[in-house]
Amino acid sequence: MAAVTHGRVALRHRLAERGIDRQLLLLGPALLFVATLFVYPFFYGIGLSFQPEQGGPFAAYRSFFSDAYERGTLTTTLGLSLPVALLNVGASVPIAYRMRGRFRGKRLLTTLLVVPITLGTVLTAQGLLNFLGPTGWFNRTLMAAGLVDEPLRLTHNYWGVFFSLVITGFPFAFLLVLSYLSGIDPTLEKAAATLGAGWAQRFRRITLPLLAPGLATTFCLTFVLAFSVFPSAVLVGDPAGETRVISIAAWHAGYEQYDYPKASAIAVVMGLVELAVIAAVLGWRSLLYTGSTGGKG
Amino acid sequence: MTFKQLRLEGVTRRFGGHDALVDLDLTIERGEFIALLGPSGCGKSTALNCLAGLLPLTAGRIWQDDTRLDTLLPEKRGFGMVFQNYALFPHLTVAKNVAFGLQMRRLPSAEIRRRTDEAIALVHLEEQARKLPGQLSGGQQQRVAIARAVVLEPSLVLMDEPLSNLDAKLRLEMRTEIRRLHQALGLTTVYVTHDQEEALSMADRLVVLRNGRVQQVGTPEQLHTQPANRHVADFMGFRNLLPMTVTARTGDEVRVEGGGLALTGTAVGAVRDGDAVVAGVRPESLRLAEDGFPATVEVVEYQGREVAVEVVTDAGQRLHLRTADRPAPGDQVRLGVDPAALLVFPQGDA
Amino acid sequence: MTFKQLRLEGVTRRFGGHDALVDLDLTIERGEFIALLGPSGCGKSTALNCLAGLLPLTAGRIWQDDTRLDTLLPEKRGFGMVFQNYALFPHLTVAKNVAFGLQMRRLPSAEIRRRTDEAIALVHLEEQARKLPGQLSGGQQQRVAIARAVVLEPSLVLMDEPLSNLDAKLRLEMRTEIRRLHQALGLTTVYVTHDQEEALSMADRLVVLRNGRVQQVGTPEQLHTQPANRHVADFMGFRNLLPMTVTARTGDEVRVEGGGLALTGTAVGAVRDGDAVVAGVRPESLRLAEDGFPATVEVVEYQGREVAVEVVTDAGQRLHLRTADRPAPGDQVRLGVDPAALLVFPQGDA
Amino acid sequence: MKTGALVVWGVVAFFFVNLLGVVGSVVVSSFGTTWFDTWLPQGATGQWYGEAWRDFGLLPVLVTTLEVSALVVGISVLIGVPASYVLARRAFPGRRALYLLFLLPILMPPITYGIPLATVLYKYGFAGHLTGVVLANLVPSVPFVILTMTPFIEQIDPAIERAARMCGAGTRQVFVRILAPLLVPGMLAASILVLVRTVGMFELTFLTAGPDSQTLVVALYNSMSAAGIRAQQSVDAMAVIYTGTMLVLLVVALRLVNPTQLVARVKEEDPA
Amino acid sequence: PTKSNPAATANSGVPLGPASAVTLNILDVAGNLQLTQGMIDDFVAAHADTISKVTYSKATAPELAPKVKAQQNAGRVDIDLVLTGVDGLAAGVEQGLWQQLLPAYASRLPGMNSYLPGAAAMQKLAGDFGVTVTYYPSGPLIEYLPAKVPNPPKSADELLAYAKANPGAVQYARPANSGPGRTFLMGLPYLLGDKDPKDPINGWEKTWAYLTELNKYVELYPSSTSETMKSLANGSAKIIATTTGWDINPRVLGQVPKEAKIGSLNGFHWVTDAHYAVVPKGVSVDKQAAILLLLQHMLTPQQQAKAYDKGYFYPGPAVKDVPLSMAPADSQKAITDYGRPEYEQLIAGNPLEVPLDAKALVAAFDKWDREIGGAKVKK
Ligand SMILES: Nc1ncnc2c1ncn2[C@@H]1O[C@H](COP(=O)(O)OP(=O)(O)OP(=O)(O)O)[C@@H](O)[C@H]1O
Ligand SMILES: Nc1ncnc2c1ncn2[C@@H]1O[C@H](COP(=O)(O)OP(=O)(O)OP(=O)(O)O)[C@@H](O)[C@H]1O
Ligand SMILES: [Mg+2]
Ligand SMILES: [Mg+2]
Repeated sequence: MAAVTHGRVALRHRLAERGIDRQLLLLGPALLFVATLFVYPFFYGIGLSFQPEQGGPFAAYRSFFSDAYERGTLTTTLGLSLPVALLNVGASVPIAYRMRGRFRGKRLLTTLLVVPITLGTVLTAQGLLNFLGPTGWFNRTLMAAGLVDEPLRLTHNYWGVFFSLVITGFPFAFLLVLSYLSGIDPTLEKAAATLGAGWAQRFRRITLPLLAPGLATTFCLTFVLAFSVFPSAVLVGDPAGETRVISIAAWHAGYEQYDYPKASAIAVVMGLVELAVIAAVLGWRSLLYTGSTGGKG
Repeated sequence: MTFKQLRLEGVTRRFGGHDALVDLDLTIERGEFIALLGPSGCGKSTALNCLAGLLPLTAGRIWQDDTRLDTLLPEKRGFGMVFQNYALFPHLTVAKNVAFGLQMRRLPSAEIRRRTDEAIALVHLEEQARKLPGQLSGGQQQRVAIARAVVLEPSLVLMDEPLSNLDAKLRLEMRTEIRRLHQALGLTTVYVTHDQEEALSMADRLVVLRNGRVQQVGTPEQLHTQPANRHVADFMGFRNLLPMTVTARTGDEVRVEGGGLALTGTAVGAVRDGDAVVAGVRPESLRLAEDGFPATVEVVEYQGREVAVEVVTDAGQRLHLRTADRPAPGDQVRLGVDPAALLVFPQGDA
Repeated sequence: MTFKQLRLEGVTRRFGGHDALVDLDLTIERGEFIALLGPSGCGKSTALNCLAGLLPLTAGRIWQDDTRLDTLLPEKRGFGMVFQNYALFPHLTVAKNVAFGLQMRRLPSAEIRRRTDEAIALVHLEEQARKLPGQLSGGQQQRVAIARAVVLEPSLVLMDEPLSNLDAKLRLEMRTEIRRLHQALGLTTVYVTHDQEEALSMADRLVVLRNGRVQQVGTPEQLHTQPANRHVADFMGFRNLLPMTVTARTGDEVRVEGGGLALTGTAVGAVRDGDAVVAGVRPESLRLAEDGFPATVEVVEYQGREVAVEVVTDAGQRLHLRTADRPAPGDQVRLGVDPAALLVFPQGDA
Repeated sequence: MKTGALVVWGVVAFFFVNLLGVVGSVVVSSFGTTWFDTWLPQGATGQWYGEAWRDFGLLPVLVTTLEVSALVVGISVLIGVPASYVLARRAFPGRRALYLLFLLPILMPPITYGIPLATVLYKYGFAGHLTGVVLANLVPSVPFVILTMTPFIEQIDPAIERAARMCGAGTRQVFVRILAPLLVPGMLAASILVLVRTVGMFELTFLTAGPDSQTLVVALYNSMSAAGIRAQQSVDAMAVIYTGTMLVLLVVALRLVNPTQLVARVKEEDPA
Repeated sequence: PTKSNPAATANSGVPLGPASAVTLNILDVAGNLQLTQGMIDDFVAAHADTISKVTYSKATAPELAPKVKAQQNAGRVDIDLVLTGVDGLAAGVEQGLWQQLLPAYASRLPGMNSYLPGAAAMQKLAGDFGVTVTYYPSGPLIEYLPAKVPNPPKSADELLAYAKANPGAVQYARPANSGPGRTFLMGLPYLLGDKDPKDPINGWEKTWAYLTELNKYVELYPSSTSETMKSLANGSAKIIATTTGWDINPRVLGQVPKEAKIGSLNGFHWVTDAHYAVVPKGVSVDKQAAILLLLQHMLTPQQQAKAYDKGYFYPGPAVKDVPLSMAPADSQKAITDYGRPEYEQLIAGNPLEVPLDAKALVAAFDKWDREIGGAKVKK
């Protein structure tokens, strides 16, 4: 009997050495969930993309890539989502950094900065159309102030979509960055200060590296949100031209032409491009220190 | 960068309603080695943090010669600090942690390398130089913190219990190194320690704090032999503190009685006939003496060359002594004490 | 819950290529107080963590009587632990930190309250009971960690340098308390400390580690008087370790020469005529003696009752001694040593 | 340093002014009668709200929205946090592949998997009512929680967990008593974001909702882009209702989990 | 439920009435309920034994097919009746989602015999799957404010000339997102005399040339008709494309000043539009029976009169002999106040054309997006 227990124990031991033990069961629910509700439908969708009505398994992909108008949606989308994600994350960092300490009104300010999250695409779109439109308050103010003669065109083009993505994406990024930042032990910055590091150096050399994993995640999520922009690209953009993003192409294929294989193919391309960007970011992240930042220890 | 004098005037720091440091006045001359000493929670770290600029003062000023320091940002003061909890940068290797301050000064990289290597060698961490702090033992982390602070050769070094996690041997060695650096580089050092022996052996002057208030400032010898009050005495190793009553005073010599004992000691401060007092004596000043008072050995603790003995007098008073003899529990002994080694303090002083 | 014996068999832990703990064999009897001792980074914390189940073993087994322990989850072992870096729960007040373990055992809340209050009183933190760890001084945090572990009265208590941040007085007091608890509750304790005095005075048995390997296991007295090799000696306070050569051996008595000195000592281990050896003597065993060899005083360090003196022999050998006399730097002195106090170790042992 | 602060606060102020303009113009419009080429509408009225309320039968829709979002947030946190714990703390073979798998539902537009997912849910009788909507919305939400929470968990010193285990706390208790409170800011952020995404998730909700389980966003999208002529103001009113609901949810969330209890507070005591 | 009366079962399997009262889920993807909800409610009120309860939901046309498809794949259809325009109908036909209702049940829908000619043509377009419930001639029309455009263009060439003279003043919404936009697009081949007005790819040479030219002077193509209406109202556009419904209803709602005028271009053909009722496959026969009864009811003149609404689908009824006077009072008032007498004559005096079929329309959108809307980027 002892020998038997021995063998069992040893196996458990060996597995534990490689990082496999009962704690991995915690992954169970999430895995089960994704496996049952996502994997099958997803592979079904992928499979569909290889089954166009004619032209062999890759026809849907070929037709996407051989058509400059469709292919162009990729650059259009990247041209929109990369700057937006960079701006959202980039702007969140200094603001969140300023908001670490305790000061009066911090709670209010945080809430205010987070509130735009609740606006939703529709209100944002309506608001942008109203506010930035040719006779909206913004242009009225500019004209009344004599800054411009003609109303600026800020809607139904790139900028309209850009602003809407900033309004919906910034609070999102800010909320995450602020929370990640709060997990870093302020003593580390103090230590850096006694070593002669000014705030810029402290930020660059201490805070930023410790924040980087969080920033990478935040960037990925904001990027994904911006990359899959759809309603605002239609509502405040120029859906046939400047802001014909890839999801419009997918929508067009799926819901107007009822060509599901092509829609799936476009969606798969979309996912792959996102994946490439994210892989780059996460790859960079994995080079960084990840671990306790002393904050909660 | 260097200065002649650092003056703390009424430095005070409150946390909420709690006075962590009250009205600290202290002048530190350039080149001095000052030790801050006191029981846990008495405000030592608070004082260091105030000096470093990491905690804003609730009241008071700090002057560096004629410039006011307490309004200056910590990074502008040019001090070095060893934090009690190390505060190592978790994402940088040992070598990079140590090099950090030098890089901030934009020194040439060859010099950075050289000085970093030296500092790492100083604390015997050559083998760990490429590890991250999370991969070090407690004592190794503490040594990184020391190296990180001294590598800068700052005009003032603040050290908060820098040796608390080191073994006796390394501790002795590091003590010597720290003193040596202090002297060789002409540094000024403020050193927090809970270890009176360390304080006595390293510092030029000691500052004893209690409940945020200074109790006594003086040289090691002054503190050791003339503690200003019973609290300092208590802290400086007068482990036997007996409540007694003065029966006679002649000059500094007083006769005290209480707990079935009648002893002769030396008065410290205003002690008058009939006063309730506290008489203090170190364990090592209590001798086994044929002509002394009787007591029974209760506990004997091995401490190497000597043993620590706990005895109870016939009246139930518990006393501690150290001796090279080896009494056994249950033995009847007789104890004596030199009048010079028995200090008599007024009871109620703060 | 309780056990008769805890057996470590070949317990080994590697980090990457680094051997933090190699082949530790140790049997701990119920009720014993074991101290782990050794230089910084030698594997003490690693050993404790392995015992607690917080680090998986690379090799080896741990048995509790007849059940295998090393595959059991830490929370199932029912041990208590004081962490070297405290690891307090930052979001819970002192009282709640201490009560946590009791709550995990689902004790009635009145009992939890009572025991928590007791434990807090034990470490003198009544006033800080409602504070969060971030609002405590270093020593206060350490005391919370102690209270949190002992309140559980676990069958085995693991303590990793639990007193390192406390002042001498409190430290003494806590030592006594810990011993008292150990005895009163019949606990078994494994205690890591860097302080040999602490180890000697508290433990029933000491385990000396070096580079992850056990050097010696024994009672305090054994370790103090008969260190097994030069490393243990070095660590146990034989501060003067002199490379010498054996010129004669008679029984255990050996005659050694080197560095201009010729001395008589006691051999430890295989020492033969002509061998290069290391002769060790404690600072307190070197005496000022008229018939001794001559040396010049270099440094005198005040240490209270005694002074620590550094001298140089005429041949340039540096020696440390402690004495109640007060020589001044520059003085010429003569030193002697008892043959029994001079231990002679083979040079090259691990 | 000073100029840096000024620039940052300046940018923030500029953002707020324009944001106020954006939101304000919708709110003003939703209470306005006709509004042509002027600063403000010609008159004020509440009629659009009444109409929107009646046309879409908003009360049940709001109730459904609340139920769906509460369920989705709750379940995805419950499922997601333990999973992210394992991903953050443990190194085991296949960890990266798993991470990728959890990324996919966020990356892939619902168009790839929406229809088959709805089919599956209909087949087993989940779709067509609340369950289906909740399940469908969990598909992107659970991974979302996992991704946001992983860095938070990495930040926490593992020694604290070990200490809890030494006190006899099992995995569940470590989670509930130690990790959860420390992760509050992260969970709060993740929950808010999941909430926002769920309330705003149109496709999956629509595909799996039955007539009684429509959420607000479905109604809103219809009013916005379904065929038919609607007054601009009535869309604005709907949008304001939508935002108002979200705002209430947000404020409730911020109240329930008071971020000022956070640990970091203690150390933040004094801005350096 | 077992069929209580097998004798009553008509030749093709659907009983004449449900065995017991059913509840219906109606999905509207065309904005049709605004016109017909009154009719349905009326029927339910009167025939609670046939339909006990109706739930309405609304969606956009493109999402219709996926949803129905998902339900049918799973074998659980819970949408019983769909009200849709040409686009949704066609999408379902192509994917075989709809139950074939005609000619089997034509006899049960006598109202279909009295369709207006235009409605009849639209019904033909629908094939055998949908039943036309409302109809209007639509456009293309242009709309302007007389104060700003004293001399509106009268022909396609004049419109182009006007656009040239006033860059940015002419606006139509992106056809894929807008009824008036697509009506304008589909109307152009008739106005310009293109080779094959039903073949946008090969037969619309003149149309594409015209649009390309016009494109030079169009500043933007909003993505909803409402936006063009707003532009008209606030003066940032002077002439926009519209239809009868989009002319009357927005003015009733106060979106566009009441004084706005419409104009037509010489020689235009109406491109008509209609809404259909369709039944997804998989709906139980009992429900189908109820739906047929409901449709029968909806096609009576009394009920059709409700389709006048507030001019949203002006005129609206699909069957003959439904004068405005039969409409509900508020509807009559709105049309009297905001309607235009000239419509009657315009409708009578211009030919009616059915719109492009779904495939061709999508092709036209695609081409428009690529060559007209998308061309803006390169400028
Ligand atoms: N996670 C780790 N990765 C790599 N090396 C480690 C890790 N943890 C510990 N070590 C190494 O293992 C050795 C033993 O560490 P341990 O913490 O047991 O030392 P210790 O005896 O407790 O020392 P101290 O008295 O300084 O606390 C050290 O050299 C340390 O650098
Ligand atoms: N942030 C804080 N909030 C409230 N009280 C505090 C805070 N920081 C320190 N204190 C209190 O101030 C007093 C002094 O703390 P300090 O850290 O200076 O003690 P210390 O002398 O360094 O003690 P130790 O030797 O234990 O480190 C302590 O009683 C502590 O509880
Ligand atoms: Mg301290
Ligand atoms: Mg250790």
